[in-house]
Amino acid sequence: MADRRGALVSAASDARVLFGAAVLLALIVAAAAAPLLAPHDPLEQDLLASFLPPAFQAGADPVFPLGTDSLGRDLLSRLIYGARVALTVALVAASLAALLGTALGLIAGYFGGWVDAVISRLVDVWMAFPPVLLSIVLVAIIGAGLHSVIIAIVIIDWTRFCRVVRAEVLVQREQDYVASAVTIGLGRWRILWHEILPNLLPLLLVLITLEMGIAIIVEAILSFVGLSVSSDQATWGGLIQEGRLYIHQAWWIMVLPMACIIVSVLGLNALGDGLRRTLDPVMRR
Amino acid sequence: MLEARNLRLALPDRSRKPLFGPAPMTEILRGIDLELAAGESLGVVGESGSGKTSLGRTLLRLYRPTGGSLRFEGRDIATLAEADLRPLRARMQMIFQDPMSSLNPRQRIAEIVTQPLWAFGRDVVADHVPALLERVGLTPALAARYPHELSGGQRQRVGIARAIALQPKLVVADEIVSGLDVSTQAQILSLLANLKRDLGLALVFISHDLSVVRVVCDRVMVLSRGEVMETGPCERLFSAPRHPYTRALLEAVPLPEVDPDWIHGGPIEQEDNRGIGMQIKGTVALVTGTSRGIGPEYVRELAKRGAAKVYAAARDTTQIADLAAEFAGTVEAVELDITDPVQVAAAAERCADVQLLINNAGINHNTGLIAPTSLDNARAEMETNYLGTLAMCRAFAPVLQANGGGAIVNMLSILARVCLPLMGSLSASKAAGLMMTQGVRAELAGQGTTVIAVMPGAVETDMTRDLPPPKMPPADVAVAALDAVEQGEEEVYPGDMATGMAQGLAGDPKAVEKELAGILPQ
Amino acid sequence: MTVAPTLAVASLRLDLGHTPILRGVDIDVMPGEVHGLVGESGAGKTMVGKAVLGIAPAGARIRSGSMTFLREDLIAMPERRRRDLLGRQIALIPQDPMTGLNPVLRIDRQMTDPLRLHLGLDRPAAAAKALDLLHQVRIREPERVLRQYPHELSGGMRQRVLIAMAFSCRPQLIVADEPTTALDVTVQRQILRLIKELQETAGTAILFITHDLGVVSKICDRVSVIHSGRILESAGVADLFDFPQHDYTRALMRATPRYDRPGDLLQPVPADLTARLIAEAEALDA
Amino acid sequence: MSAGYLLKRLLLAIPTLFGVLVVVFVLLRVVPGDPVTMMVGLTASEEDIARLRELYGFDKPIFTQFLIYLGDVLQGDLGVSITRKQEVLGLILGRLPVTLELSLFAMAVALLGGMMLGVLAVYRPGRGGELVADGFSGLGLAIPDFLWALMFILLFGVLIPLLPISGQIDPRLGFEPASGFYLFESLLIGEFAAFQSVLSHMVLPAVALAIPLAAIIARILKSSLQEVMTQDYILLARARGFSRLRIVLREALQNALIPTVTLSGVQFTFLVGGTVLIERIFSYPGLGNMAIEAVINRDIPLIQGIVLTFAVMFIALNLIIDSTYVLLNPRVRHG
Repeated sequence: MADRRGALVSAASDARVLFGAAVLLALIVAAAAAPLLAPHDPLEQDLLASFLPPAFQAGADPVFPLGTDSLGRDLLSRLIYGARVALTVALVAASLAALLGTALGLIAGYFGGWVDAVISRLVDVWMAFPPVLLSIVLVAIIGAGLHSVIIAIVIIDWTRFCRVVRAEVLVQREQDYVASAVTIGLGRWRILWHEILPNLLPLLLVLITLEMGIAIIVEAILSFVGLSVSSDQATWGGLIQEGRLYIHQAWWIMVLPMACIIVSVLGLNALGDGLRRTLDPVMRR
Repeated sequence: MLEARNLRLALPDRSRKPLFGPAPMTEILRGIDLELAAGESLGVVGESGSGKTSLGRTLLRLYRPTGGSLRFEGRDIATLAEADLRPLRARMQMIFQDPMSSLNPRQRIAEIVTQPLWAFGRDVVADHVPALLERVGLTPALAARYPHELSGGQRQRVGIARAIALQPKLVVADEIVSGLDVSTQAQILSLLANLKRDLGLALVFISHDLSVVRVVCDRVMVLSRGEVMETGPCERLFSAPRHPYTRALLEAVPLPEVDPDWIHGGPIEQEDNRGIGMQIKGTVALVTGTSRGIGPEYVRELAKRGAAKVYAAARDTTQIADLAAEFAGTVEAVELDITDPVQVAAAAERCADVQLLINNAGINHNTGLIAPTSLDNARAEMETNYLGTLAMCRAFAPVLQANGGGAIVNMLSILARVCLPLMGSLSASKAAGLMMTQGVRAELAGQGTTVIAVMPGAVETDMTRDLPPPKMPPADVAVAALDAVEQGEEEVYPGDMATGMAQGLAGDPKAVEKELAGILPQ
Repeated sequence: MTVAPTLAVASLRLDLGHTPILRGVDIDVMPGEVHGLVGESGAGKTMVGKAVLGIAPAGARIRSGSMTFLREDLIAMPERRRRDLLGRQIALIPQDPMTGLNPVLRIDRQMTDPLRLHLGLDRPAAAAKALDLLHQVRIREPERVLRQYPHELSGGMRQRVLIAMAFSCRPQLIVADEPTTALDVTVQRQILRLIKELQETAGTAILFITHDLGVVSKICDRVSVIHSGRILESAGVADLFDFPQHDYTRALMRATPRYDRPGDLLQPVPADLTARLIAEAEALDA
Repeated sequence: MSAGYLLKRLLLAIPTLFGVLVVVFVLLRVVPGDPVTMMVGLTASEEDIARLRELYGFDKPIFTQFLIYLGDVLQGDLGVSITRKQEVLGLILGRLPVTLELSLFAMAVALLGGMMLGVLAVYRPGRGGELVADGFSGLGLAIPDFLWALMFILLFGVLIPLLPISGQIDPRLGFEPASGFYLFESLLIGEFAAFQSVLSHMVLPAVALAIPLAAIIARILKSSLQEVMTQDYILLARARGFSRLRIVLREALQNALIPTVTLSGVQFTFLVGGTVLIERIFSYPGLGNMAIEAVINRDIPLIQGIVLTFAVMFIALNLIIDSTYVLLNPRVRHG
């Protein structure tokens, strides 16, 4: 036990991990407690108070700390509710993509042969599509909405996991500990599950954190194009799209949600990077 | 207990995989016969590529043999399915070469060593782990550690503990000490010997190190390219090897004892056993005395052999204008009187890239010692032939050192070894040159400079016009001298006359002296 | 009259980060001598070689002591002068023939680059010299080998190429860092013989770093035994093997198996001896 | 071996291409519901729908439909755009040069920038060079191209209006290249005013596209260079008295580029894929911009055609990356 705690302590003392964990925690709190945190209803319009600047600028109204948008909706509240959408997409889409991709990657890498050939070819076909265009087309077909966004991300991004996991399994499969597991009579599934998979966990953890960042971006792109959740619901991408129209008169409508995305992705990347360095027992040496 | 007959193994060779279709199979084991009794230990030795590791893995059915039979405890396991093999695996275990790779980095030591027990449904009781660890000389406190926290020797002990956990009958140990230091290696070897004795293990011990095999094994099998070269009891095989390959292998082992002859014995891969001198091609040379005689021939021969640059030195460079023009771009004329210290120093500075110095300049007044003319002729010969050449050696020694050693060629004469009374004073100056050459050679050995004495007989030059034939063409002298440079020889006697006299001097120097004395016209 | 050593290392102390690696190393390599530096892994033997060549890893710091090459101070030497010496006067034969050659460059490029840099040869002259060098290390079909990439050569061939490169500028000193460890015994013997012959012909001094007492006994003239960054014993090769002075040297010999003496039981180096040596070494750090 | 390796890759591209066709077909005809309704919306009459069905062959069995589609594509017939009433192939070929030019320019910027930063980080480790490289690649990896694009619009379009943020060329110039390649052709025929205008319009979208790729290249190149710098042959090169710059550039760089190409190869395709959104943001009249319009207008033949075109571009790009890998790595070359 001492060792595992040691790993966590050393992970926690890594500045990147701390920063990333703080960002993730902030996202979770914002998403979970949105109704409590948000000063206004994100949909409440006040046309008299449209285009109010954030509190630190002249002409601001302290009721709207980060200003308002074109319809006079409170930006802070919209950003907080936007975090809800972003985090949901990030968590669900990344986990599902990881599940699908890892399963296929494990099977392809460990069993090889025609299974591997089929899966690898499937990945090749998938990789031949531009992900952004494909997700836009997919959502256009399935119809806008949170579910569609998640489905589109899973359908597109499982290959990221599949490729990396398959390559890593090929490496691990040749290690002598696998041969040793055969000599003590362990079955193939058991070796895959108990021997190889634990060695992939740090890698998977890193990939999932990175994928969460990607999912946030994809959701923003889809909202930006107007294909994500319904347009009256607050999303970061939707805000950016709206802000772009008023860029000359109210820069904050675009810049603030952009900052939210950038900080979230930076945090998740830092978390993944830090975990990679601290969690791997061999690298930790 | 274990018996293999004509065991064959072929694995796909991915490096030769064609565009389409499967990779061609490479024969790894070509019909191995092997038997092992309970409690016996067999060493398998071979060099890389001999198939020894594949043999170990095939014996444990990690690979499926492509031919032959393999019997374990009387049962043919060569083609047994994995499911049918599983019950047998409890009685045959393996210790791997690299414990870093063979121990799962995600599992604690306790888990690793008890894994075989629960894999075979045995009860794991609380004191199993400490008992196992103590059995292999590890403190039970290590049970909670991960493999990467252990030293190499400790990891290999864990590998051994895991292999003996099920109390197997057969253990295959594959190069288990090859990555370890001598002191750790000795510990692991004694541990293995003890375990083998106490547990009655049959052991297949695979190693490239014959000495290590000798410590552990009763019998030994020598493998090369997938075939058994020789097999026999250790006492016999190590003291009286029958197969030439075994003998070569044994002789190649450097035993820790001083034996100056060992290093020069043994086979040489390449037949071409020429000396290792200096390659003229690409080198920068300086030749003195290039206005006549052998000098121009040196320059031509150097150019012919691809010297990068040749400084042709002469007292009067107008005389070598033609030569410089003939090899424009390669040959550079240098004005140099070797008896003038200022000019010598200037040459060493100007020609700072010289790697090969050929001290060819010399004079010959063709005088005896007592009778004719004055002492001045003798003094002049000494001044040029001895002191001038020495001055060049002194000036250029640091140049050669800076350029990686290089070589000095001093043009002497066979008369350096014996006097021709017609040219007594010349002989004296050349003899002084020879001694000087030997001294310089000794002093410059440390900086890697080769110093060569060239001692031809009579050469067809204007200096020797008074001498009777036979006289050799000057070009031959240059060829012989440069051959010597390239072959790293230190003394060379170009021409039949010089060779003959050198042989005579080696046999009966007095007779040679008498013969030459007889040439003097009475 | 005394001859000056080609390489003189005196009281060299070196830290890697805050860990002492060398704790006062003294080695004199005389001209034309093969000087063995023998020790187990972690003893610091490779670091001595790297320090001499000035290629110690980042974080290595020389705390005190001196290193001189032909009376020139290697530590205080300006970078330009050091680079000028390296490769020309001092060369390295690395341990692993598989990683010692650049995998993406043909052999001729790898051999001719230093010749052109240090000897100022032009391209054809350097190529000719490279060809000759391959001849000297007895490589068959050197013309073909020059056009090949490292992965097309066997381990023994690669080590021959590396040896040819080390001797190419006729250096005064070669640091050979376990040059035969990765090779099969029969190939090892040929390579050792090759090194010895070239060394004898050229009169080069060699610092021969190895863990193998057998190899030391065959190729070295003098031997220094290193443990925990200290030289425990330094002697002529015959003296060392006939009359080992230090307990550790004796223990090392008793721990080395030999096929011709099955009767001698292997004796591991006693744990208390190792502990004592480490304690002594650490006492020096204070 | 090298020709064989590439040939094998080329042949493997055929099943991939076939798979792409299947996916493109299935995507837009099978899932979910009725493509015709999707195209014309819910307001169309029953007769209209039936007529369209017949026109597009949607009344035939699905397998037959696929065969017809396959046959058409192989003959270069990608159908007719519903909204623009023009041949899809012609529409695509008209826009393709614009996107190609933008992508190539962005790749060049990314390669140059990424490699310079990677080398700088290793040439001057632990000093300014490494810090700059690390900081850049950290930001470049976290911020996607479309956010860079929006920032550039804010910065260079609104706050400091230095560069144009919309379109491809100043329309007042009236420059219409015959080849469709604005940048190349204007340079070639010496229309420097046009060239300057095209270049200034291209800078912002190209840099936005290039930053993530440059960041990846810089990071991978740095770590592979660091790895290579610990190898024995580098020690040997140092022991031969080579200067550090020479060692990094002549001994280490090519070795480090091998993993860099392998690991960053897929990012080149991401860059090309990124043009879809970037062109939209900068109103750049390329293929990607047309793709989003097609999606918004539900112009199915046009969507199919564009997706197919991108897929072919990706496959071709992967082949080019493979050949670079072969060029860099003698092991594959001589295997």
